[in-house]
Amino acid sequence: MRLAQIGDAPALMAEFSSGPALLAGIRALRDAGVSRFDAFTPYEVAGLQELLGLRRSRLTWIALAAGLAFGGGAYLLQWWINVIDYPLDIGGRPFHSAPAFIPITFEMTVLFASAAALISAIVLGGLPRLWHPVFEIEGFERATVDRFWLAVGVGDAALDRERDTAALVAAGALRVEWLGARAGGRP
Amino acid sequence: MNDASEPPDSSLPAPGLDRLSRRAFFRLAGAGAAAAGLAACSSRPARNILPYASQPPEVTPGVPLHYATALVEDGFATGVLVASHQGRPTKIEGNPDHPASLGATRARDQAAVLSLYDPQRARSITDRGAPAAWSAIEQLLAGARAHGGRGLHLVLEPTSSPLVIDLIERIRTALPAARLAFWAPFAPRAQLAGNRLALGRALQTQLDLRTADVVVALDADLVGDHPMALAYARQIADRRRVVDTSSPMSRLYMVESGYSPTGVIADHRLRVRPSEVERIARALLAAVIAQGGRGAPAELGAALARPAGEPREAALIAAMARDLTRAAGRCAVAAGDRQPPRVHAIAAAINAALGNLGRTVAFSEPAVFEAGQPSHDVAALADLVRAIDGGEVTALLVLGGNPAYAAPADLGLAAAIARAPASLYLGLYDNETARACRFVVPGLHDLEQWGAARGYDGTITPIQPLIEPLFGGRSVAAILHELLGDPPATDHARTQDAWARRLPGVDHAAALARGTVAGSALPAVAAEVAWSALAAAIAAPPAAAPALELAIAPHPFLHDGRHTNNPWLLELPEPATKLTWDNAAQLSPRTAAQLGVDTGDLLALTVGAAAAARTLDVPAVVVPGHADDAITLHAGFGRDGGERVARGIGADAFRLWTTAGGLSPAVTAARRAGHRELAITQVHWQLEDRPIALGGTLQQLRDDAALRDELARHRGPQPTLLDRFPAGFPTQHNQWAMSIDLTTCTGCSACVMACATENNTPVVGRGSVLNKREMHWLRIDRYLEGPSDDPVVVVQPMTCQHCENAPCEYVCPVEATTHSPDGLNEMTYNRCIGTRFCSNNCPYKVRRFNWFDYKHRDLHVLANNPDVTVRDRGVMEKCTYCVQRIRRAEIDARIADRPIGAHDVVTACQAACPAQAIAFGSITDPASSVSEQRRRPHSYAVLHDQGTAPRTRYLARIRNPGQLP
Amino acid sequence: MHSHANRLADSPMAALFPPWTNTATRVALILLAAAITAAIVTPIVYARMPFATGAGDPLLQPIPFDHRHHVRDDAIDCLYCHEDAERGPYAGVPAAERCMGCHSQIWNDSQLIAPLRASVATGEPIRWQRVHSLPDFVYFDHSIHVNKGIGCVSCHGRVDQMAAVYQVHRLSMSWCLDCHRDPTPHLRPRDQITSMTWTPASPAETAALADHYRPRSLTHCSTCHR
Amino acid sequence: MTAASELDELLPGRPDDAALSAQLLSTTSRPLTRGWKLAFAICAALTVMLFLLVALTVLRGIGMWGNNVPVAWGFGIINFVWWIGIGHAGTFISAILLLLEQHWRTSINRFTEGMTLFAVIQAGLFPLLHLGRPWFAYWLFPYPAEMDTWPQVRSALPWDAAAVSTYFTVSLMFWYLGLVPDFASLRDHAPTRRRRIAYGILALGWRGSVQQWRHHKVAYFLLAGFATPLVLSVHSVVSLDFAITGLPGWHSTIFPPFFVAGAILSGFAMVLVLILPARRVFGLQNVITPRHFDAMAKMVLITSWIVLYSYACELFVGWYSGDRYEMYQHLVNRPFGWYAWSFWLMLFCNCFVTQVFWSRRMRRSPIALFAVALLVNLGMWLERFEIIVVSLSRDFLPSAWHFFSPTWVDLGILTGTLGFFGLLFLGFLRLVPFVPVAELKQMRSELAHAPAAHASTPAEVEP
Repeated sequence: MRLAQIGDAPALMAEFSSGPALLAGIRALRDAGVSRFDAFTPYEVAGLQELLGLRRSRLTWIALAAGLAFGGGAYLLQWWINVIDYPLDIGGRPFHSAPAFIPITFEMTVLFASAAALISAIVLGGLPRLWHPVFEIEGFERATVDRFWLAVGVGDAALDRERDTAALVAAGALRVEWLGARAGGRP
Repeated sequence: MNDASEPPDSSLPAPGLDRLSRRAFFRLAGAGAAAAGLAACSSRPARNILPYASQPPEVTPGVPLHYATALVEDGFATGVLVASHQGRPTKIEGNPDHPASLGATRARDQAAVLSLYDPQRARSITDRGAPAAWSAIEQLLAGARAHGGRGLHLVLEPTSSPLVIDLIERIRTALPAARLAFWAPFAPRAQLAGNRLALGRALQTQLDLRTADVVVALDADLVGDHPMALAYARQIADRRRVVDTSSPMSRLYMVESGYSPTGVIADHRLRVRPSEVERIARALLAAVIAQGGRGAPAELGAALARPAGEPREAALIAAMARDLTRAAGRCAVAAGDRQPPRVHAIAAAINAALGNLGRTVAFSEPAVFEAGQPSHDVAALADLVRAIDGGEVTALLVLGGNPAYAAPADLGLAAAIARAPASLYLGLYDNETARACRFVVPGLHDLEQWGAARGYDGTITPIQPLIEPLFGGRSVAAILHELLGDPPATDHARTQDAWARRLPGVDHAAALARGTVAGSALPAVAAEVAWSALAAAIAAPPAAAPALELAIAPHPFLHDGRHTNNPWLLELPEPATKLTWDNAAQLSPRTAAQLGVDTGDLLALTVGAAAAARTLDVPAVVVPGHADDAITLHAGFGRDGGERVARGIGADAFRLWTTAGGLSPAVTAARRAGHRELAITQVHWQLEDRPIALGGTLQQLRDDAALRDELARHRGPQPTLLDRFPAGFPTQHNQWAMSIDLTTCTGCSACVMACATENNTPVVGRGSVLNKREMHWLRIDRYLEGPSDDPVVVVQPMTCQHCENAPCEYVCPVEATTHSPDGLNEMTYNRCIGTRFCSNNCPYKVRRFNWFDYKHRDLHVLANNPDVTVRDRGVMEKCTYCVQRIRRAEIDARIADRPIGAHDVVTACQAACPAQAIAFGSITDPASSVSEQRRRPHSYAVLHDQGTAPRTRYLARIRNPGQLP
Repeated sequence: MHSHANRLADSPMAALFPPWTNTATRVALILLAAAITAAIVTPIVYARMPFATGAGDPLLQPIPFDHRHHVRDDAIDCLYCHEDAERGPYAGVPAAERCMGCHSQIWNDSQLIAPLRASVATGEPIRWQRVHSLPDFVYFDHSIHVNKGIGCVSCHGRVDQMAAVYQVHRLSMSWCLDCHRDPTPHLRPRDQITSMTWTPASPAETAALADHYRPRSLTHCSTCHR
Repeated sequence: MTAASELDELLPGRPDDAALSAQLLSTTSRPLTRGWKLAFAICAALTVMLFLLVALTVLRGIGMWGNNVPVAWGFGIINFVWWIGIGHAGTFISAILLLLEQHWRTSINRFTEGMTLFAVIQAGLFPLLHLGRPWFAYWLFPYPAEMDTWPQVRSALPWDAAAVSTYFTVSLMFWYLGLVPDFASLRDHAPTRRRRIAYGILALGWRGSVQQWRHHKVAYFLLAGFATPLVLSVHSVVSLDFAITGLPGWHSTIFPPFFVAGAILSGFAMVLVLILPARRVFGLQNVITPRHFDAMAKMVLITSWIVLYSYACELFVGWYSGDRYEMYQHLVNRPFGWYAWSFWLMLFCNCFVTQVFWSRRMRRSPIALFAVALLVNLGMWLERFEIIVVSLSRDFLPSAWHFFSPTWVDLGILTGTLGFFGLLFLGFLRLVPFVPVAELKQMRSELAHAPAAHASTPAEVEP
């Protein structure tokens, strides 16, 4: 079972009224052999990521790397300025005044780790992308309020449109829509 | 609510010098390459280079030349050296060869350059305010010349110039009917009259304090307000410098009412009202005679003897007499000019009785022409008024001075002058006298004219111009020549001619180069006290003191008001009160309590009674240590002329000066509704038991290990995490340091003014001073110790201490303040963004911030030192140890391939100090005076416990009080 | 408008943004990033460019004085005219009288030197355009540099090849510091100060010069700022 | 407390997703009330005044303020520290309470984050404005200058610049990240097309996909994790502006925790001052409940005790140090000096008034909360006055002591920042859903589906 993102391949879109209903829909199709899903929910649905077998985001490591790189860079810059480039006698303090270099090092670590986290969250989430095929589905706008949409079988050879539509309805879908391939443009 | 948001004082000169006159000035000044010199003053780069058309051989652009000349006040010359940047005088230093300077200057001497460039000086000849031509003056003078000078009256300032005297004598001969009066309100008159009482002749007292072990000053501010103050300050300081625990030290007694600089350094100070000084003097004479005074008739002593007064007073008089008698021949008693002639006579008698005459005290003919004669008296002015009212005056020439303002008010001189049919005023300003006169001719500043004058000791001092007259003014001599109908000639030619006639055999050029005529001091006159005449003169006991008396005193900086338009001097804190931009009635805490006033509350002072009563509203200022039941009020304020800076500030003390009451009249004071916020720069006067201004007595320094240990603690090693000099203290560079001697410092503030002139320190105005925004890099702190009504004062020059571990440096976020390898705490103005963090972290609070654009405006910019950056608004500044002088000396030494000499770097404050209380040099040179002073037992660092390792150290204030019997 | 809080507005049928907006967004973001970078980098670069430092810009002088002619052809030493360079802070521009020393004899009737004759006659200075203008707040002293072995050419360039003098170097603080941090390579013998072509014959000669002058690395602030 | 009862306290009536969205998103599109317009007009006028006074200060010089030497820092730095402190509650609530899984934070976190941002904007004005030459403020940042000069990083001011700008940036990013899903809601449901486009751009194309929520959640927690040391560090760094000096009254190792506690105290007080009227005006009694007030009042009480403890420590250490300058500062100058009134008023506001929150009734009384919160804000301003002005007015050399008094420009700028802050806040209330809709819905969903609660909440059975 894996996550598949809509974009290039056709998919079945099913509308559910709650998170648990959505999870039930996935379980029903999984039994039918469909393995590729995506979901669009107004808030995070507990258990969804686990059900789709997603591991923890690697965003943490990106943030860590950025924080260390820029924090270390900040310290090195301070050292280079004060020891190498233009050493000046400042109140009799040592050129390499390590304790005084720490606050900026810390702040730069946090700043760039945070920026990396934000940018990664946006980019890894496939954003910015103002238009997306799912926005063409009538009623999709409730995905940001109280409806939970499931996309089934994106690029999945096992997808059987009629069978799976029936299965989704049986699992509690309020509505099932066919989302054509991207080549079709706006349906 | 704070009104600090007021802009810099609007009374300061505003921009507005028109283009034409600025250009005219440059042409006149011959400052062809001025652009190069001025480049440093502007934040905008100069666009043009203007080379000389013909470069004077002595000029190297950027390198100032020094010329010797003199500044004259009340007829007495102080020799100075003036630095000129390509024809632009910028800085005044004392002339070491001149006996009245010895290299030092007074605060007001330093400020003279700003007066020179005062844009509010009189600029053109006027006739009742309307522009007039010189021909009108020629006509007036030609008319005055007729009939042998009948109806012609002249009022001059006292003069000692041989050249002017020559002219006066010619006038006396050619125009015998002309009447002359000489007037300066604070010219010394009582001393001459007193000596006439004691010696039979109006002689001038010449003190030589170099050998005086004991000095008693009877209301005589020897180191502050005296034509010879600079020399006396040096002489007294030389006898009081503590080098080690075995150093001898003279003893100084001061009897006075206000708290003068002499009172500050005195070992014993007796505060009495001015009128009581005579009582003290009489008792002292009696005691000296009783202890075996030479030549003095014992019966005189018996006649003066009186029941002992208040115990402390009696004890002090006994101690003075004891010390004086022990040091007979090596002591001196001096009386101040505010005292009546009888006190001067008594002082002369005491000196005679102690055998001081010919040793520490000598007499000479007066240096000033006709001093002590009737032409110098108030009566001469009264005669003039009578003559005007009698219609006898056809032409009145007032040449210099400002008698319409600075004379007894009941004379009605201003109104009388205005009634004179034809009158001419020659002076620097459109002042009160100018406004009373019909014609006004712009006068010449001392730095603009040729001439000569005598110092107080009589030394002839040539005067030469540093610059062409800025506003086409004329000298007194030029007017007198015109009056005599002399053919036209330049001032220079006339000066040389008169010099050759009056001083034959004295080379003018050589005198100009040296600044003095060697050996021209007036010789001592043999004089003896005529005891019987003296006894008769002082037979009557002094009149009973009034309930409250007033002392109208010359202002320490403005003198009689002649400098009141100089904003530098107005903003210089008056030493006793730290008051700026105002005068106020100084009174003791007890008298203030009795009158129900505190500092700033308004008092109505009334002199005279009934119809003749004169009242003046003036704010009170409480001065601990002032005599009770007495008020001191400085003259020079309440000006009503055309000087825009001076106008309308303070109260005119001269309005309480009557011919009957004199300068120390009985007065009544009453609290008035109202309060004036006084711009006083110090609000807290106690040390709060902090190790800042340390001190003790000579006896303690010798015998008291506790004091020596305490002082040693304040200079010893401090625990620190900082490895300041890992490779040992640097010895290859100079390491600059300063040492300031609190024992000899009088608080006269000459150093403050010298610093301001050298370093382009701006003036901020009264409003900004009220909000503690004054800009002086160097200030004189004043601390009071002991009882609040009679405290001992310690003054402490406080400026950047150039800490080795400077707290200001590490908090600057932009490296605007850093440390140089030679130990300077550098301030890079152009890097400063104005966080003011450095000021907050400076324990000495010596940093100054440009809250507004305080730069000099208008012509005043010409007083700027081109070697020092003029700071913009929004930047911090502070003492640099005169880094421009250090770097100049460094460059000169490096070029000459020699080490910097011990006297190559002299800071501006150091140069100005008459007491030589400031030493500066490198501590890597063990022989330098600063190194030597740091080894003395009473050297210490202020706030040593803060670990700042200041480079400036102080020598503790050591006093030498005697046992009181 | 919604007056009731518990109803949401309906969405129109089609998607709010057409597909091209995705590309447009990316382009806009790239442009934004480029603009921010440019805003920071441009002034940093600009400050070093000749039109900011004034380098390379010959100014129109009141007299078209040609240094090539005077220095190269006539072999007049720099210090003949700029004599104050040895003893004062300013090298100085010669007084008109100095120029007239020669020009009263040669080219004395040229129209080109009419301003010179006027200056001598009236005493009014010639208004030369300042070419070498150091940054504000700097106190530069020619005498110490000249006396300690820094040649004219080091700062002023090959004046002998200039028809009209222009500024060669940036004359900025970092440029000064380049030399102040390590003056030794710029030293020359005292008698070669005004030479436009002198170069050290060997490293040993430079070492000997360093030994002679003992130059100091002066980078603290009050060296130049007071 | 069970999840269900907590939910009932935090979200009485348990409105469903659609109702919540409709209610909370509607704050951006309701007609403008007269009260709001009036408040906005006043704030706009004050903002105009602020910028006029700023222009005056820049044109004429910093002397327009009352500062002098010795009191070289005055209202500018007081206001800076005060506003920065106010900002702290926002990050504290949104980040630290998030990490501590305090559900009550959800309804108010965006509100307080907004407050943080706008307070930091006010604060950020002052380090710039108080400079003598603000146009050179960029010298505080390292760039390859033609002068070869660099910032001097031993000073606390570059630390400040780094800390405050980092704090602002991270707060802004955190705030924005949380807003993206709600912007998407508004893109889909705002009443006009123009607004939808605007919100749509801000939403970046958010569609709530699994991948987006996955990274969003991690990033959100990461930012919360980063913001936590940050919120502690910012006021610590601000306190170092004082603590690294040698000035009696500043030179103190207690400053960082003392400042952080004070900051949180003033921040919570400001949240209360703002949220009480906002809740009433926008009818949010069901999402911002007495339970929230109770928690915030307890925070005020706790931090007020920490602050009192810090004051006591300062006094004690001042005495215990044996240092004559410290002793004078703490035992003489502050309690009995020229500005003794400010010391006692500060103690009253920050430490004594807050004791009413021992009472549960008081903790839940909007009037009591509002009154105490106002006094605490005054008291915290006075605390900074005490530290900055009172310490500087009398330091080492008695000769240099001098008073400080503000000018009308000082007072005008302080008032102006209140207006500017209000302006930004009023705009924020209109333009952005100030209760986080998606988060609240998720909280509701999680609490409702929590195992213990599940059986007893039939309401949660889907229709």
